[in-house]
Amino acid sequence: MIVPLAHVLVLAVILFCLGLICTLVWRSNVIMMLIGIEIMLNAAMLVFVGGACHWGTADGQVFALMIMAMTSAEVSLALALVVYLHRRRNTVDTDEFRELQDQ
Amino acid sequence: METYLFYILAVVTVIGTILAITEKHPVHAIVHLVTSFFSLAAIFFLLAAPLIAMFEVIIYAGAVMVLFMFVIMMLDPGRTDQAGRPGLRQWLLPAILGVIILVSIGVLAAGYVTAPHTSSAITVREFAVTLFRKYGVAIEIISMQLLFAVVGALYLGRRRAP
Amino acid sequence: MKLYLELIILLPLLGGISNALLGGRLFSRRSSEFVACAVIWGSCAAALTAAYSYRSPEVVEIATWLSDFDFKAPLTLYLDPLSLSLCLMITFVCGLIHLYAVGYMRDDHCYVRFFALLNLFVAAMLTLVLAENLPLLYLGWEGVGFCSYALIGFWYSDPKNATAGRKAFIVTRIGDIGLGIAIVWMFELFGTESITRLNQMGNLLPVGIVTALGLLMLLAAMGKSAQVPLMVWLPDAMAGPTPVSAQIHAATMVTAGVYLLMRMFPLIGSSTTVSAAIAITGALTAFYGATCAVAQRDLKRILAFSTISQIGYMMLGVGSGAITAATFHLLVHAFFKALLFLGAGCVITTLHHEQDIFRMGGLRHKLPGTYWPFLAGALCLAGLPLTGGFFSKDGILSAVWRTGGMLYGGLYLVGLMTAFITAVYTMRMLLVVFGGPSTPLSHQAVDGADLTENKDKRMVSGVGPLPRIMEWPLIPLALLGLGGGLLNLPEYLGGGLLHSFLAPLTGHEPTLPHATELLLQGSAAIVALAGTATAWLRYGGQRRSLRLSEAQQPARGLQAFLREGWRVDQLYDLLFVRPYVRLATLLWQRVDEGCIDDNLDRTSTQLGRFGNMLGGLGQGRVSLSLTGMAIAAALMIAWLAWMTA
Amino acid sequence: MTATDLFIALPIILLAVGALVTLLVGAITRTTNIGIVIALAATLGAAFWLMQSPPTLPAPTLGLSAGGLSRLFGVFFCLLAAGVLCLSVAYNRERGISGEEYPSVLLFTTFGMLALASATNLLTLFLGLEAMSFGFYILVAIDLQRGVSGETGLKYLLPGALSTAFLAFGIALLYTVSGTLSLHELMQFTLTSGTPDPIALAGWGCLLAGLAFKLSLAPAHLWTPDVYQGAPAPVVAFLSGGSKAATILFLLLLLPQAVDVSALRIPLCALSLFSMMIGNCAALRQNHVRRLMAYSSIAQMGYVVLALLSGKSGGYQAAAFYAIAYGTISLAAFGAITVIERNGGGETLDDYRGVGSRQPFAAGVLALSLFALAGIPPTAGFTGKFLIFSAAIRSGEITLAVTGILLTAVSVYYYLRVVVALYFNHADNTEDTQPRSIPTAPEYAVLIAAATTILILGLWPGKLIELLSRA
Amino acid sequence: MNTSLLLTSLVFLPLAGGFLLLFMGGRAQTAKITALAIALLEAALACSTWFCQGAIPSAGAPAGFFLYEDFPWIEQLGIRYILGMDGISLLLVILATVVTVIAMLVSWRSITEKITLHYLLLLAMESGIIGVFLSLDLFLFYLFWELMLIPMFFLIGIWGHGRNIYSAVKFFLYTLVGSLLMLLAIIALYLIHGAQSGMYSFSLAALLGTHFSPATGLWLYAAFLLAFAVKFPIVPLHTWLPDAHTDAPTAGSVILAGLLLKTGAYGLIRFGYPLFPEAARTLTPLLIGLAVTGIIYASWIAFAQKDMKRLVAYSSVGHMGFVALGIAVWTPVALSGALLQMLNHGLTTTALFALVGMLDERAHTRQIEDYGGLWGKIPLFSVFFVLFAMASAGLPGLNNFVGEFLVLTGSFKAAHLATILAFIGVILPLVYTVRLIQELIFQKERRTLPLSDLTLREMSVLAFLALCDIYIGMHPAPLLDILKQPVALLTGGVP
Repeated sequence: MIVPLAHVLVLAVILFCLGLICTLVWRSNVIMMLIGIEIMLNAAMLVFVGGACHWGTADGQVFALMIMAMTSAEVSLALALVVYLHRRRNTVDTDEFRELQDQ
Repeated sequence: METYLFYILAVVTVIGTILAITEKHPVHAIVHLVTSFFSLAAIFFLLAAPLIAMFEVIIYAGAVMVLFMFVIMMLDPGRTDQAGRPGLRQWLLPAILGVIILVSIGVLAAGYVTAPHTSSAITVREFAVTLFRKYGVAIEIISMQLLFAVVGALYLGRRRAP
Repeated sequence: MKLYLELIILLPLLGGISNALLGGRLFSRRSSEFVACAVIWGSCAAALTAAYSYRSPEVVEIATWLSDFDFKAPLTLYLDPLSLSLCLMITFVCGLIHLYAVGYMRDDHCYVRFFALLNLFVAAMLTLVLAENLPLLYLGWEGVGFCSYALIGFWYSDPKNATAGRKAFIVTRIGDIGLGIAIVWMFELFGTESITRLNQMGNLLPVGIVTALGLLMLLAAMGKSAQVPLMVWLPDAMAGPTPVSAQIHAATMVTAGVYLLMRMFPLIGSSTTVSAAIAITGALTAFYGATCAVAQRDLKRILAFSTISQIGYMMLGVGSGAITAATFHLLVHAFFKALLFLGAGCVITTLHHEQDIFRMGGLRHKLPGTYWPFLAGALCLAGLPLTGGFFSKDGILSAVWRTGGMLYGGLYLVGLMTAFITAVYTMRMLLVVFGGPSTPLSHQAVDGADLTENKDKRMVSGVGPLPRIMEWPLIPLALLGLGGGLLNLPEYLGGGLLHSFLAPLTGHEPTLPHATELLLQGSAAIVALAGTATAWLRYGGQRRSLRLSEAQQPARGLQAFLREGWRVDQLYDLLFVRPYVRLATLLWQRVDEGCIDDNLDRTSTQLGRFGNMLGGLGQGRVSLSLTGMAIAAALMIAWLAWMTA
Repeated sequence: MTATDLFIALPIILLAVGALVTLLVGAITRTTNIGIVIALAATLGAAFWLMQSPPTLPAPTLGLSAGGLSRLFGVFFCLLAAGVLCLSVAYNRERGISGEEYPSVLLFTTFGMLALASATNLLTLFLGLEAMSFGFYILVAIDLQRGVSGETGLKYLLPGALSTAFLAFGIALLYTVSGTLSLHELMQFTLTSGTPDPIALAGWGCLLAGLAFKLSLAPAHLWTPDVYQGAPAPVVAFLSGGSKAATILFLLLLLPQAVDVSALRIPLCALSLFSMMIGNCAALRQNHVRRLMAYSSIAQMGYVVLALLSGKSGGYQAAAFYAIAYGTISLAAFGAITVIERNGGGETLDDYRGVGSRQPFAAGVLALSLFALAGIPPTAGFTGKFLIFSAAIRSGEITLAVTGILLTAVSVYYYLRVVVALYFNHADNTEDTQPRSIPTAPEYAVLIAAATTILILGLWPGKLIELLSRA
Repeated sequence: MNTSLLLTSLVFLPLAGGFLLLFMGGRAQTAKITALAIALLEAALACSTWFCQGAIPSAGAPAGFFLYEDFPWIEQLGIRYILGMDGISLLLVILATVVTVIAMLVSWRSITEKITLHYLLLLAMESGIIGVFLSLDLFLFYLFWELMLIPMFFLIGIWGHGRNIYSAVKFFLYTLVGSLLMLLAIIALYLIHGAQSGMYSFSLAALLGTHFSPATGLWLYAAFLLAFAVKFPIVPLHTWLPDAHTDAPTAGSVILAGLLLKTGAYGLIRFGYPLFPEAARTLTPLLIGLAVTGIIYASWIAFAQKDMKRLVAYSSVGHMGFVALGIAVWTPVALSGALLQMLNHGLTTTALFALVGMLDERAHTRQIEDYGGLWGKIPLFSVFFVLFAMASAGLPGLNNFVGEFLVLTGSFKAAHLATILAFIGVILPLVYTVRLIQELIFQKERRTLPLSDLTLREMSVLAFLALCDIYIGMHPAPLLDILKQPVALLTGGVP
């Protein structure tokens, strides 16, 4: 372990929060929201990798890999949806989609 | 040496990310993000996970980001700026929430002292054994999921009569 | 004895029930009437047999009624001189009135209801009189109340009649609160409801409690016997058919209050406060009734106020501890007041239900068969010497005198004054109704339209002559009224029959020296005569027509005040009735619906609004959905990190 | 891989193979129903296998087990899926949802649930949950004929992805602290470590936030009504019954093992309270039946959290019972809604007027399930609530229990509103224009089965309680 | 006579019969007659239990219960299926069956749509109510307690008039709020008892001996009391009742007044007081106060009513105040008076609602001001009306008097002031009763209404009730004797 685990964690938390902020802030652009989620997941991966490094077990790395795979699946579906929505409404602003709400 | 490298990379990652999320043009944001992911991959490498580092570069910085890029290009080549960057006020609440989480976990994490664990380096072989022996079903699940991502994307993307 | 007692009550009851169930369908009119009268006379015969075989007070248990743990109130009857004499009086007078009613109701097609209720009334009244325990007495008490209510409102289609019935029922029921509380209280105190046993236990209690019990019962008596301040119902009760007025509101039911007090006197009489209260109530009522009677112009209302007044005398008697005198007056009053009412009924029937005395006149010649008995009754009422009324009233007055003291002295004076007024209004009535030339009834409204309203909606089929059956019941009553004095002659004339008969009950009542007695009687006689004279001076001969023309003007001042019964009705209306009605609506709309219900509704509405607000939080924006999750996460993480660490 | 492993994995494999075969068959022939038939066969087969196979030891190489709870829930998920499939036949035909994607994605979703149910480690657990969610991302948006479908998908996908991030991060923190992903080892770690580690607790915070989304707990509930409104009715039945049950199962597998629940008491209390309050109140004046049901489900999940936080005093059994009960009720309710909407009825309360006489059967089942949701005996809902409140009182959560029960009373109001619309309000002229329509045989079967289960769980819940307490 | 499953069949016969009706969907007439036959059979069955009083109960039956059934049900939770019948239950069950028959008969013609459903619901409700009167396991009790709400909700909602939906929902919610808190209390009781004895059980007999700290007992009792008070209803929790009555169909009103209100009182007698004697004693002044307030307040309000049904509804509140008073003081005489009063109120108010329903059926108005002079038009009706109105006003010789009088006698010792106030409350019913009689029966006809006198069916119903009224009024001894033993056991009095 080259640095204390705590430092890895702090970095991960910073990334995580940045990702969260990105997701919350960019309501006008669904693509940026997805990017934010990617950042958060990367942060999670960082924690896993750090943990794996700390404990010397490969489980964390496996988990990180799985997250990666899962994310790409998710992103592809999400982007397909974005394309679909854009085709219908010609916008990527999520707040434009408000047909479903309490009357 | 490696330690310094870690901190440098960490700073690069964070700065890259900050630039990415504040950038108003998505294409630029992607570029910043790729930078950030590259340095993250390097950190993975430093943390004894070369395989993950490779995947990070290949899948994330490569495939996923390119996918994003494609979509951005496809949807909105000319009017990317129109949506505009969110105003300051919109930043407020997310920032507060982010800071709360950051400070909470960050402070805990900073004070987190662990007994130095005598860890041996994780070899690719070990990784593979863990992956296939221990988490056999996981691969099954994730492969199904990838398959259905394709199915779903196809379903959504299929052009149908209005 | 058990059989006789059972028969006394059961016969009228069965008569009433069979008339109610079968009358109009199975029974012809004649048989209906026959049954109604026969059962009463049968009951009378049973009472006579019972009297004949009566040796000593007797308790007869017929069946269980209420019985729960230590609480027992069986159907038990008690025959003692008091109840026996009342029984005899009731069955006899009611029998006559029933006969009279056959004539009176001959044109009414609702006769079934009438006779059924009349019979039921007699049954209930006899139950009241014969009851050995208080709940049973209460049963009769309420039973007569109900029958009275139903009979006052007999001609129901006129709202006024129905209202009068309602008023009677409710006002008497107010008094019943007292009786009810007294009953349960006595059970708590003595663990029994038996009248005989209760009467033996009066001295076991502190005077305060006895006083309270006595006052409660006085309250009941006030309601039932139309005493001040609960007397307002009786004048209105005259809305019923005249036989009803005669039977219920003159002879029997209204004296139930007096009867109750006499019945319970051994218990409550030990408290001087109670006695005084009873006496004061009686004297006040007597005076009140008499003054009101003077100003009335409705024949039946005069009689009603006079009834109030006479019952006041009885109460005065009870209050002075003179049970015998009170009983005596009760009996004699029953005779002559029934007689007067029946006579009045004859008059009214003849005059097409005209009740305004100032539109009558000269009936002396037209209705001799009515006139003479009526005269006898009036003499009794006025207390002219040697009539039954004279002796009985004098008995009470001398008892008051005998009690002595400031209070009773004053009461004596009041009684005497009342006797004077009584003579005045009695003679006024007699002179105005029967005296003077015979005037053709004018049907143009003279003054108060209310008087003509009483001409009710029954079909009056011609003026036909008065049926014989309506006139001859007057004769025995007149005889009894006039000769009633023989029942209880003063001591100096050899002592009273009733006095000795009631002696086991009342114990030895002290008597006055003969000279004093004579003096008192003399003064009473003088007062009565003076009253008669006053009346003659005002209404006799030529002056009668003067008064008649005066009566064309609406009443004013004192006269109006008296005619409206001291305006007590209006007062009560203002004090109780209107606030009650108002508050009922107020409670309903402001409290029940306005406060409790509306608040609940409002709460639910608010909750719904709040919910809508909560539901609107999302605004359909996915970004807010994400923010929500982030908030949850941030707060939870912060809590877990900081609070538990 | 031994024979035991195969036995344990067989249901999952069956479902996976079913999904693939459905896809293949769909590619070859365009007959719609064949896919559904295959899917039905797969689910029923898996359920059958789970029911009859003997309980076995966990299979270490696969990260799967076949314990009591897993099998019970596995059967439940399979049957639920089968029910939803039956409901979908006529509905999809009418709505023009054709193609092999629907049955195969549904199978995939069930596959995810089953994987979750039998997981022995956090990775499988996580991936199972994600696979399930992933399936739902597609399913909720599957009716592309409707304009709002895409929006529905977006509204489920974005928060879903965010919750995934939270979950992943939370699990990562747990892993960092304990160094293991295996549930069994995690439990031992928790037992030995004594006081909960702050970082682990922070991880739990992340986990709870992520799960709050899946359970639609306030304040992460905002997606629920929108998605319930936009998605096809049978999918909502599955979403409401299945995904909630799966998430509860996730918590049930994790909570007792990984953490001392008392440390999480306040956050759980808050989640429970907010959910009960917001769900019940927001539904009060809701006119859209599905949105109303969505708010109702938010509230119901609040009760489940109440059970979870009093887990040690029988709350886990109560939560498990409630998960199954609620799933069944959801199936019945949304099954009935499916039938009603399919037959040309609208989605608002006004459109439900007079349905009681037009479609007595569906209305009857809907009314029954509404009463069950309201917790009126003798229904599964009552037994569930009874168990939950017993657990809550036993663990001393009196205030929360009283609040909960009062809010239940509030909730009755909106359930009754639906019943009122069904039976009391006579539609003015729709009586003539809309003929009485008859549910199809599969719909009948599902509704009858669900209604019977609701009543049986209300009257004789002993068997299930016993199974749960043994598991 | 084998009585082993008599109680079970008593409870479930109507329900089973109701399901039988389901298969007669279209043939309304047949369904109607079948339903009546079932109800009559049930009544016969209930009456047959009268003769089981001497039966030797099965082992384990608590004292006083001559019929007793005890089977395991949900053993995992210690829930048993326990039914038992003592004198109190016996009278109430008979009342329930009788009132159901009457409810069916009075709505014989007025229900014209969804006839089968109507009778099915009536039967289902009968099952629920009888279940409440018989169950001795709190869980089972709660089950029936809630179960009887649903049919009533539908009865008001489907066949009601006016603001029927509002009323139905209000009725349901009001009662539910109370009973849900009771559910919590039941659970708490179960847990406390389980913790004390190690045996988790809902059986009343087992729970009777549970000890509480005063505060706990008070809270639990308060929850029970709330549930029962709403049903009772005790002022100020009564506001659902006028609405529910007014808007319910005749059969609904009849059952509501005749039976549902009794369940509250029954619950208090059977569960509330025995389970929490100390807490009950603590809250006795409160209950007495509310009872007396209710008597006066409701009777007073009744006077102002314009709608006949609403008037009778408020009168119900007032009458049930006497029951509450009788229970509150918990002396033998008062309690048996209260029980008798429940019965009396069941009969009298049933009759009054039936009468009002008959008028409504003919003239389609319930406003008092629309009527008048009925005596002249429909004398038979009027006779019955006056009779029952007088019974309701507490005329001695009729049934209500007996109950009220016993209650007052019994309660005087315990609460002087309250009893005196209650006596004042005795005359208030008279005030509105005579007003009602006057406006309805007396006076002149105010509007020409299509009125016809009673039919044979109606008359037989009313005659039966009238006979009951008079019989109880004049000879209540047999009923009081039946009540004696259970009441003595409950209050510790000497029979």
